[in-house]
Amino acid sequence: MAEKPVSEYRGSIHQQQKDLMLDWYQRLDHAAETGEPPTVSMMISGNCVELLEGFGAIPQYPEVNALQLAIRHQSLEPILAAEEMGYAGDNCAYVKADIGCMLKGITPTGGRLPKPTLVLCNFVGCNTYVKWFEHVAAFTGAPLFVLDVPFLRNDTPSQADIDYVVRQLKEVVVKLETLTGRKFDYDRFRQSVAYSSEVEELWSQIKHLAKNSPSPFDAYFDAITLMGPLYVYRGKREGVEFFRAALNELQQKVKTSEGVYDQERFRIVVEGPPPYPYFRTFRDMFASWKAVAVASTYSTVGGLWEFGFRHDAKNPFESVAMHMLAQNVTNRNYLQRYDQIRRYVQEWNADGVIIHFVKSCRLFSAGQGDMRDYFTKQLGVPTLYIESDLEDPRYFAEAQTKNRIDAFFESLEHAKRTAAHAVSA
Amino acid sequence: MKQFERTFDSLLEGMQDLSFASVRRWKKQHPGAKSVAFFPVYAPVELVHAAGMLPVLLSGAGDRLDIQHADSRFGSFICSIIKTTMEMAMTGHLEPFDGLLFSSICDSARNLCFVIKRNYPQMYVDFLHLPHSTSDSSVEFLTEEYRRIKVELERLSGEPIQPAALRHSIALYNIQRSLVRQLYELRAQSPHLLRAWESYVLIRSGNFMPVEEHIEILKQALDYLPTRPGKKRDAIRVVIEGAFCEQPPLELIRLLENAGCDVVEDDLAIAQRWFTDDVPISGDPVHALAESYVHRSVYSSVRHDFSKPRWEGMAEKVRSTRAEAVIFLIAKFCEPAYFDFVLFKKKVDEMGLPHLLLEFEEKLFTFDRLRTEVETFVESLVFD
Amino acid sequence: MPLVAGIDCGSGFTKALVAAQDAPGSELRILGRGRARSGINVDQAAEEALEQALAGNARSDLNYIAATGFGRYNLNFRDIAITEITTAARGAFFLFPRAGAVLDIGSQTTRAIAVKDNGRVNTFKSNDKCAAGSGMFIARAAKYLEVPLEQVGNLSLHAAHAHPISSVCAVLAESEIINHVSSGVSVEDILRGIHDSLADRAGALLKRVGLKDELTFIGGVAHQQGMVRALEQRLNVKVNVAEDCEYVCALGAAVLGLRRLASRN
Amino acid sequence: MRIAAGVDVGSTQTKAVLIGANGDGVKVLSRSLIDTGANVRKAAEKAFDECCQAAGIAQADVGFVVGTGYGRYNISFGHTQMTEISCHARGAHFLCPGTRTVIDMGGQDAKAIGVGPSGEVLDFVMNDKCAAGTGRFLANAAEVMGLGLDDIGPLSLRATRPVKIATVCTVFVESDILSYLSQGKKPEDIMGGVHLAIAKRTMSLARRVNIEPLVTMTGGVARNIGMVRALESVLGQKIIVTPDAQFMGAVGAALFSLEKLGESFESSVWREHAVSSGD
Repeated sequence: MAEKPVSEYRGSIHQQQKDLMLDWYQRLDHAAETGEPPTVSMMISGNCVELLEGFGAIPQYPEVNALQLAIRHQSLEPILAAEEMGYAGDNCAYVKADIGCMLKGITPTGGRLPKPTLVLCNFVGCNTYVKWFEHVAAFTGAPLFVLDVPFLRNDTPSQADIDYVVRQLKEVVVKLETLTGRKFDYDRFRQSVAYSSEVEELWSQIKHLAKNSPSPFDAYFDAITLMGPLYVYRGKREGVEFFRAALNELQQKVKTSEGVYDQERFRIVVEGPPPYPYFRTFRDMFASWKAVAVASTYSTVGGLWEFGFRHDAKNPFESVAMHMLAQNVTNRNYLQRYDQIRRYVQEWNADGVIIHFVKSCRLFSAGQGDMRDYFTKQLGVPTLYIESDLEDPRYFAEAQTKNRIDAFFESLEHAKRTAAHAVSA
Repeated sequence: MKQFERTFDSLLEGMQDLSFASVRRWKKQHPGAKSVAFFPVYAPVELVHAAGMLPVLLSGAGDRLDIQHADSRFGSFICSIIKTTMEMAMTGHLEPFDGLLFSSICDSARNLCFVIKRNYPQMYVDFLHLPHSTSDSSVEFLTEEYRRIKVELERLSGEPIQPAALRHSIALYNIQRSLVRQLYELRAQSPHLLRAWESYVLIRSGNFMPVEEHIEILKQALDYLPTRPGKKRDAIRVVIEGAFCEQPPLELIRLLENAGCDVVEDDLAIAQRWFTDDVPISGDPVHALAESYVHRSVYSSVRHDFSKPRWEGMAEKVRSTRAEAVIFLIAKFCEPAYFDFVLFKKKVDEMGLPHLLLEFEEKLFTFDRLRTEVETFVESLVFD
Repeated sequence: MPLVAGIDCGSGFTKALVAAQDAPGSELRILGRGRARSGINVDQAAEEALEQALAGNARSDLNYIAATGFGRYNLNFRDIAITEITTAARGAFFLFPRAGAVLDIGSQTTRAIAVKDNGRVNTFKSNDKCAAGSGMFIARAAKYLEVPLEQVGNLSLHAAHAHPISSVCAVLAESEIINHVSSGVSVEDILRGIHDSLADRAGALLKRVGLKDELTFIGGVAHQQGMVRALEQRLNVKVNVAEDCEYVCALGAAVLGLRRLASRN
Repeated sequence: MRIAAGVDVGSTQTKAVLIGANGDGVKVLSRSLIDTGANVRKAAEKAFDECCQAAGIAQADVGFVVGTGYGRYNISFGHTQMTEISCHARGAHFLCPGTRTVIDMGGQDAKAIGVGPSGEVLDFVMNDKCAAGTGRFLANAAEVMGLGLDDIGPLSLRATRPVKIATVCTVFVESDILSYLSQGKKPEDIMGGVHLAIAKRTMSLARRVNIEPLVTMTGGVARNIGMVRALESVLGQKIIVTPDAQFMGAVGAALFSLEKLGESFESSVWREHAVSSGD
């Protein structure tokens, strides 16, 4: 096992990202005080942030609050608070942390969070969200709108699916007009959709840079850091500027072939959310093997763009509907996820797949044993399956996890050597 | 009518038969006819029936199947019914079925749908998106969704589903559901005439037999039961809440009664009484089914109508049956039930109703822990 | 003068307590206690424990026998069987009427009971699967750490800084302890960590049933000062421990037995 | 003769093995086994020391030491570390030539390892967040029954009507066992049920890897004949258990040490592999 290399991104965009997110939290804090601008609680998956632009409203993402809390090692207290009021050990810890914070008045940054103008449950795939947002509405008294997005039963949505979502998006517009007292600005909405398609093009190019060896960034750990602006600023000029800067910086690294590690030893694809309470510890376990993630499914929760989809300013409502229905990992069916990972392995040239089962999220995790079966037995791709949680620190067993990860890379290493030996002999 | 007593045992036998002999028998009697199974909770069985096929509602494997393969596909923290259903598939128990339908009840069930689809390509496996909202566009959407399923079912059976046939099926299931509603009224009125486990067996047996047969059995039951000997007993009237998908062991329901509870309402095998009223037979039958689902379904943790909170539905149940307590019977790892528990508990506390939370798995062999908790609950209500 | 016996048929020991009520309505007076290994034959163990508890009184003078505990139904000469949760609440209330909650940490299960002002059970919650932690867990840790069980309580009092156990599953928690040991954490710190985490878990149960400023702690683990202090510090409540805390359920059974007897005549 | 050592610091027991290699092959020179206890560092040193004494070899003459097991980073005198997954595969491949699957039940992990023709790990799966199937699970069950760990295996074989165990949650199994005892069920039937439940649960997980013959069982639990039989009945095939089953991790570690000493792919170890995997 090699000495431990630096396991963090070296560059300027991470700082820019921090500033952008801080600015967002400050605007939320301002909204909490003045009621302006209006805010809408949404879930990250298949969010329709462009629609909010039409009202000059800004999004609140309970998941972002929850994960920020976990990264800062502050998630257990609110989780316990929620369990005291009756939430079960088996309930999603994101929800418990979020509700717990609400009860205890905790926020990740210490700033205030406004009572949302509307709780918009843009439920895509995750049934838990329906409950979560219902509870948020019940505890905050904020109005709730459930945008029922049909799950992708087949490979593409039917016209009925698209019409259904478009109809509901327009119902949301009407609802927001009454709640905010503002007229929906269609042009601003369309402009926002246009920005989104630009951001998506840039983000997609960034994702494809990871095909280089060495990869200029870690498409799991680093991608997660870049996701914040993707959800909050996607429909804005700031978003376009940020991702243009990101693309430039990473392209430079490719030119000088600067990788995440001085020497890239393994290329992996990661499935599943990270254990945020042990984010750094977890990353170090891969860093010690100089294993870099070249792609990840989790970074496509907000949207799947590396395979070509873009929002379309010519059909803003339809393209927003299309994005919610078919272009984010959570509303796509399970077998489509198998295929997404298969493409990553083959087109991004990876040595193996890491499946991280998280207790909280059955959307991600239920059936990952079968996924593993598909990759190891049908495709012959080495696959590691490990378990913990994305929010609850009580389910991360450091020694066990490290042991499994070390064993996995030992076997990859051995396979490489055996192969080399076979050639030399 | 005395011989009706023996019916319970035969129904129980059928209920516990994992070889689905009744389904095989039916298929033998109807050469070439097919059978379609549904994963809980609700299913538009009328569509299958109208296509001349036998709809069967799966309810896990109870304690009659050991998990020897399914853990390799589904990891920790996944409920038992997901694993036993996967195990049934992996051990050939689902062989009598030509199709398997899932619906949007929870994330685990949905993923199971696609896992089975991958492993058993020869089988028709489909996923039905039941709306989580109750706007008019939801009705419109569900109508379209049912039409989509209808086309698939027609492809499976090889026969088009005629509107008349569908109306006939709807009429039959209307009768079945109204008989089940009567059964529940009788039980709520005089629990000493019909024990909870008996009524459970009576309605759940409808899951795997032709609706025509089930209607006959229900009629006989309703004729006989009022004449049944039995004396009122000193017991606490309770409502069971939360066991709408994975089903608790029969022994657990008996245990509740032996500990001094009269179960006057429950959500066991809820699909058999899904609609609060008949499905209209006039007009477009597909639209009628969709419209009934969106506007006239019973409340359930897996169906969302934000204009009528589910906990109000529970409160209404309690009032109408004059229940004295609520027992939350929740399957291990059942996320929908556990989320609802928080808001339901808030409601029962407001109503000043005593409640007890019991966690179960479909497979249990020793009941001492649970018995102690139930008896304590009863003791806390009877001892002064 | 009515004579009643409460017999707690636990999985390890059978405990008997005999009490009398000198005059109607007057306080119940404890005459004696006795215990015997439960073994296979509950009746036999009960007779043995009862013999000691009668403290000279004639077996035939007993007016009522209330059985409680795990083996209550295996006691054939009982007049009534009551669960150990109900009797724990009654017994604790008899000893410490101001305590609104009872914490029972036995070898298998941990239970929190909220008690109404007349000693009735209000609500209760047991530790559930994947979140277990009980006397047996401490016993095993002690065994692994090569510390005699009776010293566990004291050792944890002398911890420099507690080393928390985060895992909720008892078995994985044992692995965690082993990994702490491998990374050179002191035995005292680990034991204190165990007590703290058990206290936190008990606290979570107690808060779910409703915890006020005073609780009564029963069960085998109540003998460990380290555990008592962990509870007091982390839950910041007054913790009562009866000197004969293993007899609390038998006492509660006697109390309720007396009530049934009264209501019968 | 080149001498190499492997030390396997497990959660409950620490094992050390010395092997020697000369022109005509590789053989195990000595083994030692002690309880890990609370001081892992000491345990490792003691095991290594006893092992050297048993072989009559000075510690200084041991060319290389590989540590494995959970305590592997506490081996002060170890030169490098490998996980026990790699070591069990290598050890089983060496001692039971032709091994394609290793089932290892240790103190805190249960694993199934797919082994390649040259002793490499092809795939592996370990018990998930649920600790069912681990050695400690059995130890706890034995404790509740008031039985010794060595007695439960043979006892379970005498079961005529094994009880049904629903959950494999250690904590709940304990209350299941108590319930059955109070129902007057026979100890052998209870233990039979427990062994069967664990075997089913373990295999249900183990099927994530391709389970191909030969199947070799390693780890402390391999001494439990009841568990071996239960696994065989669930698996429907023979399971190989050597007297060295417990030492498999240490043996594998020692073989890696030997490799580090230059006895690499060309070494007699590998020639021996070539022969053994041929038949």
